[in-house]
Amino acid sequence: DGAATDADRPVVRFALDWTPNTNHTGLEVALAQGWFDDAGLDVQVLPYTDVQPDALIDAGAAEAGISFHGDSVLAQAAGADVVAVLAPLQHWASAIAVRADDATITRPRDLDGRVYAGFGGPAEVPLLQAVIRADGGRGDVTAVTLGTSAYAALYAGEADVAIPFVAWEGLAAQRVGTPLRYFRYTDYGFPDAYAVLVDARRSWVADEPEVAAAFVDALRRGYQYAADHPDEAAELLVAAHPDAFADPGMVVESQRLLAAEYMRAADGTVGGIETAQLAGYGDFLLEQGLLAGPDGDVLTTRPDWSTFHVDLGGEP
Amino acid sequence: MADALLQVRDVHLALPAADGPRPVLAGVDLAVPRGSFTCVVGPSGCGKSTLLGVVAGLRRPDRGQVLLDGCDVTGVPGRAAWMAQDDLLLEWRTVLDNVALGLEVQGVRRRDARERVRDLLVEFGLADHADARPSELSGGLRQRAALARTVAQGRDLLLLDEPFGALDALTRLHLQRWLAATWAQHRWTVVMVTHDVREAVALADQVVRLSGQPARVAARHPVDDPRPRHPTRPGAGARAVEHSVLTGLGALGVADAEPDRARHDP
Amino acid sequence: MADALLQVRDVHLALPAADGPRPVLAGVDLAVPRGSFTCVVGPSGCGKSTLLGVVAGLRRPDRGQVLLDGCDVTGVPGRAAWMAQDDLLLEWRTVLDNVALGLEVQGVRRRDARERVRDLLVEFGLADHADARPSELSGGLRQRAALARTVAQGRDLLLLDEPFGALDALTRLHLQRWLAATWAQHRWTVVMVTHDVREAVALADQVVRLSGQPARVAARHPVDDPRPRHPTRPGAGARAVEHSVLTGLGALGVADAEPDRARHDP
Amino acid sequence: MTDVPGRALAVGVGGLALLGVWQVVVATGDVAPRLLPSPARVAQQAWTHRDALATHAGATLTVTLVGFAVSVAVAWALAVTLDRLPRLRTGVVPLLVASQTVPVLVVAPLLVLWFGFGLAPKVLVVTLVTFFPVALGLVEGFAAAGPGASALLATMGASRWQEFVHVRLPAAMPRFFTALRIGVTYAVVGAVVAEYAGAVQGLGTYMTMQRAAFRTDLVLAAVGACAALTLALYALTCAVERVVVPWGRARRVRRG
Amino acid sequence: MTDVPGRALAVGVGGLALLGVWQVVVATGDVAPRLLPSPARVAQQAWTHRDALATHAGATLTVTLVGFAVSVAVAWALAVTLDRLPRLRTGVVPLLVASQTVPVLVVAPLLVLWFGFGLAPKVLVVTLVTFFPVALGLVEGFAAAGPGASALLATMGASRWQEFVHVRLPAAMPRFFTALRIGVTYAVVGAVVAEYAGAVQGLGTYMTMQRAAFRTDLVLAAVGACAALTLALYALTCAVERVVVPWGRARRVRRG
Ligand SMILES: Nc1ncnc2c1ncn2[C@@H]1O[C@H](COP(=O)(O)OP(=O)(O)OP(=O)(O)O)[C@@H](O)[C@H]1O
Ligand SMILES: Nc1ncnc2c1ncn2[C@@H]1O[C@H](COP(=O)(O)OP(=O)(O)OP(=O)(O)O)[C@@H](O)[C@H]1O
Ligand SMILES: Cc1ncc(C[n+]2csc(CCO)c2C)c(N)n1
Ligand SMILES: [Mg+2]
Ligand SMILES: [Mg+2]
Repeated sequence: DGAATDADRPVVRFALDWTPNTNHTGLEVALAQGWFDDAGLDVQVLPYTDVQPDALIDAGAAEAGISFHGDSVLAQAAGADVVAVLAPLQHWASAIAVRADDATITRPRDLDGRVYAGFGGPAEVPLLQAVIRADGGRGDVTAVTLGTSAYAALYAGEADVAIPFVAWEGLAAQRVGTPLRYFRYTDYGFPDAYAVLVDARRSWVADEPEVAAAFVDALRRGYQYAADHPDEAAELLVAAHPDAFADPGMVVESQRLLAAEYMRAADGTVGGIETAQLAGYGDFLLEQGLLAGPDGDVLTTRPDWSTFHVDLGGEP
Repeated sequence: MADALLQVRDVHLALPAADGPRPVLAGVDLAVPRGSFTCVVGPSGCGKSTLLGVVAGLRRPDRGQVLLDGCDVTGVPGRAAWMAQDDLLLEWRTVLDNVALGLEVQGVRRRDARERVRDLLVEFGLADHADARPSELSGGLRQRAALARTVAQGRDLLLLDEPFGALDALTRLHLQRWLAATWAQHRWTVVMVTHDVREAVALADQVVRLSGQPARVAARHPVDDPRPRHPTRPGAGARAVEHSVLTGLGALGVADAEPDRARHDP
Repeated sequence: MADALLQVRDVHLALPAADGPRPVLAGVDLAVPRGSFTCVVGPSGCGKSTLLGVVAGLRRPDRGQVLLDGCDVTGVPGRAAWMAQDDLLLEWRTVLDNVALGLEVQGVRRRDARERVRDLLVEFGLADHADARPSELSGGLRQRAALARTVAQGRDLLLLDEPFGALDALTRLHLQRWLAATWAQHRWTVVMVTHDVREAVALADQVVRLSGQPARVAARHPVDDPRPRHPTRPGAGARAVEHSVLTGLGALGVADAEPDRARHDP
Repeated sequence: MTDVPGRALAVGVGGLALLGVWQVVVATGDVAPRLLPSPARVAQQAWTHRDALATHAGATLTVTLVGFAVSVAVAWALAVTLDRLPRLRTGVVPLLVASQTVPVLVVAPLLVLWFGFGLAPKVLVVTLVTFFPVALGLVEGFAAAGPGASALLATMGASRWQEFVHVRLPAAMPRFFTALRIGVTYAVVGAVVAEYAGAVQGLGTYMTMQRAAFRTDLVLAAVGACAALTLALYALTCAVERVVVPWGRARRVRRG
Repeated sequence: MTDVPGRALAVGVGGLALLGVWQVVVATGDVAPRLLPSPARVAQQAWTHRDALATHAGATLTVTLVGFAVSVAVAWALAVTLDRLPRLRTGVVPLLVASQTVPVLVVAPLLVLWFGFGLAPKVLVVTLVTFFPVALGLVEGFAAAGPGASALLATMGASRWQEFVHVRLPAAMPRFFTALRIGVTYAVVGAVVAEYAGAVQGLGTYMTMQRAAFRTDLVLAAVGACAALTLALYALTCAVERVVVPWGRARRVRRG
């Protein structure tokens, strides 16, 4: 592996959204398998911080990172120098969740007057309200901005509802004996969406298309492997972070769940982004008046969603 | 001495110094009759202030006792009004409030306490400075304020550490006379440290001379001149005592020697 | 007076008080010949220390001038060694280091400065306390340390504010003599505030008496007695001056009056 | 007192100079406004969103004031207790120090989990952040009273309480106010941290939300609101000090 | 000096009492260990993960020390400048206060954006958090030197620099050390906050990871490590003070 020691290899800094979890498996696989090295890239994974990956990429502190459907659209509308390049999860993998042992909340409209534990994102409450209203409720929830302790607040009973990843927090809750009850957006009139996206700096993609393409290709292969070989991929993830997981068994189970239900598009492919699906949730945000342009004014005209992602080629 | 109000018995005390504890008082005995006026003299740094602190109950001696009215009050303050050598005026109180402090501590309401000390301020030449902060006073004014605060407490026993050291001749005379007269009127008991031997013999019933380092009582001189006395024109008895105290201190010997060859021998 | 080293011309100064600025100096004139010894006396609180501060350049008068060697040095400190009435010992320095401070400021290396002041400590009876902190000193020891620090600066002009006020008779005598002898030897010019008139006439070439509030020069008394003098046995000239100064201060009048009816009139 | 306008002027000039530099840097350099908007833009946006800012600032102010009041009360109780029980002091002060080392950032979320989203956990955070400097200032202030004044009071037959009231208390005032100034500065920061950990309203929450929306200008507007709050409280302590500690800046002249 | 063992004993007893109460509460009450594990469990887990804890604590210590050193240097430079230019002081101090009101929590991420993941942003955060109390303590300490001593030095013909060295500097020492103690306490917290915002290693990073993994016991173990670090640094400043300010606690006896 002569290329691996070459100091002149282009550096790709990659920003994370959260502590290690199965949304990152493809990245860890590509790292562990040496696929980035093979592509002549020096991929440096930045530690998880309080800063959103999109902000880091936009500021030039990273070339690429993990983002979410809503966050990516919001950032791009605001003029951030980012663009979506890969969709590790092809379906909506987060859901509105309450404690399963809370018999007073059995459907979204029961959430009226309740406390939502969230992250302060602009789309969270409108999304929640839309679901409640679709179920015939009024949609008056109290939003508490909690960040990383949102789920703990739900478990502790301080909050009534949160938005976890079904295959991560949901599974963890189940395995410690406090299972959750979910309300899926798609059951209340929403189109499907990409739960997780990989964003890259738009100017970087433009300036160094070969490097960007090589990177995205290797990363997609990682996610492909994770979808094809969940057990092995989960092991690689655990091996990469020996201290991080109290329950390695859960990592395997989570990866299996992702591989089975979330990672593949309808045609079985991994990683691709379709403008139509990107536009679905994007239009919801636009209609809610949640998208602001670079000058801070609310967007009123529909953006060209096809410019919000680039397909850098590579084998699907 | 059975009727002595205050008795100091064989008091020993060492104070910390750079090279370990240094004995300052080494067996001091003292008897102060009720209603008497005692002056303490001695070389600078010999332990006069320290002794006064022991009598005031502020310092517990290493050995020995302080008896007041026959009761052991060693190390127990609060029985006597004490005036420190440095004035200890509280910077956060005006002159008036500093003087009224003792009464306030005794539970007198602030307004009443102020009212009651106003006359004293006039007497002490402090009326113009009643609302001044201590930092705005001259040295002599500070000392007068401290003395006024001490007598304002209305105690029977006064312990005064060089109360007139910073005063000019006139103010000093005036306050000496005021003290002598008030003492006589109230039958206070006064123990006063001074370095002015003439002042001592003019005011005291007995002058106690301490010897230097460590301090012991070197001599006791009764002064029997009739009162009222003239501080600037001492009587025959006072002159004799003044002479023997000065001789004891070594001050006359030096004064008589050849000026330029004189040497201080502590 | 053309050859006066120091001239104070028509100095006026008001200081802030609770009820607005209060005039303290009101047209003070003073001439101090080179190599002479001047003593300043006056009622407590009249403005002696304030005047010394003006001379030292620490306070700028509202009006008037201070001339040194013919140069205007009004409000410019650093020409004279000044000893404050409160000793201003620096708590963070030992006695030795306090005394050596002036030399250090003049650029002498710390070790050398210490070496050079050791003899002075012995002379001032401070040798035993060289390593003590000021907080561990008696009042008299503090005063001696402050005086030693002032003379250790080796200046030609000394401004001393009651340098012997806290000293016992013997130490006081000793240091008065030491000062008189050293002054004569070095031809220092000394301006000294004191409230002891006998001390003033024993040491001074001229005694300047200030009147009270606001202060003016009320009288100037040359003292022509030959030197060396005996502080405790003043000559005829000195006795005459002492009498007239005391009379001027009002102290003799009070002393002669009926003791119990005497009142202080400022 | 007379120099209050002069002082205000100096502050104004200093502040404007800083803002000027910032405006010029943003205008000339090519800094993306998403990263660093110009002060003019921040001001303009702050004005547009003044209602939201005022609401959130009000919530933060409430938390700050209640929390700091509790904090000062706790600090006093503690400092007085420690002053009277010097034995306890040697044992407790290090524990207080240790209590400060617990990062609020870690504790704040736990407090929210234990006490919910009401005022309680936020007040607790503000108290935790600020009681220590205030208590330490008081403890050291009490100790700063010279032994002489205490001895004097003892000879007057003063009770420990009287000695405290007449000597230790006034002697502690200058340091107390220094500590109060440090404390009040951290109180606002503490409130914001508490809101970060979980709150419905407040400048901390507002910042989180605007950060997530890529509205750096509004984040900075909220930072400005924080600064204004703190400065106001700081000025208040200075004013109170001038009333309570008149001897501190008494008609002072150079001595001699 | 002789009471150092007694003091250590007092601290030990106090600390143990606190831990005892905690253990009993956890043992008797039904607190979920995810919310509040027992101290015994925390200790045991800390021992198991001692290598990881030591590595992270080492990283935090480095940030703390470098940051605090910079902070103290900045505080000195600033305080000395302000002391010599009183005009400047009235204008600048409020700006410093304002600088403190900018929540680090908000700024730390921005610093990461601007300076990346190296030492620089963390050192900056620690400096920002701690220079203010230290500088304020120094400024007020310099001002605490009485006018008399300065006047004395003036008559000695001392330069402003000499006056500073011989009077204002030593007079400021007691307050400086009080401020240093407050500062060093916040330095560790600052380092942890900085690591929260973005770091490869350090107790803050460790806490984030363990919190996300619901390992409250290890979070608390890291908090314990923080506390130990801070106490050690606090004790160090006390020791230094004893050497530098010998007159502060000179052979003191009650006066009279
Ligand atoms: N810092 C100050 N602020 C306001 N007034 C002051 C200040 N210092 C002194 N004074 C006032 O000025 C007057 C003169 O004071 P000064 O110290 O010069 O007197 P003095 O003649 O030296 O008295 P003493 O013999 O008592 O030392 C006094 O009335 C005093 O109260
Ligand atoms: N706090 C202290 N710590 C250590 N030593 C002290 C302390 N106070 C006084 N001393 C020492 O004890 C001795 C006696 O001091 P004291 O103040 O009693 O003397 P004094 O007779 O009052 O002298 P003076 O006439 O100068 O006031 C001195 O040598 C002094 O240095
Ligand atoms: C594993 C994992 N869990 C939670 C979050 C937090 N989070 C941030 S945005 C978002 C979706 C809703 O916008 C969620 C759940 C995360 N990043 N990764
Ligand atoms: Mg004495
Ligand atoms: Mg004077």
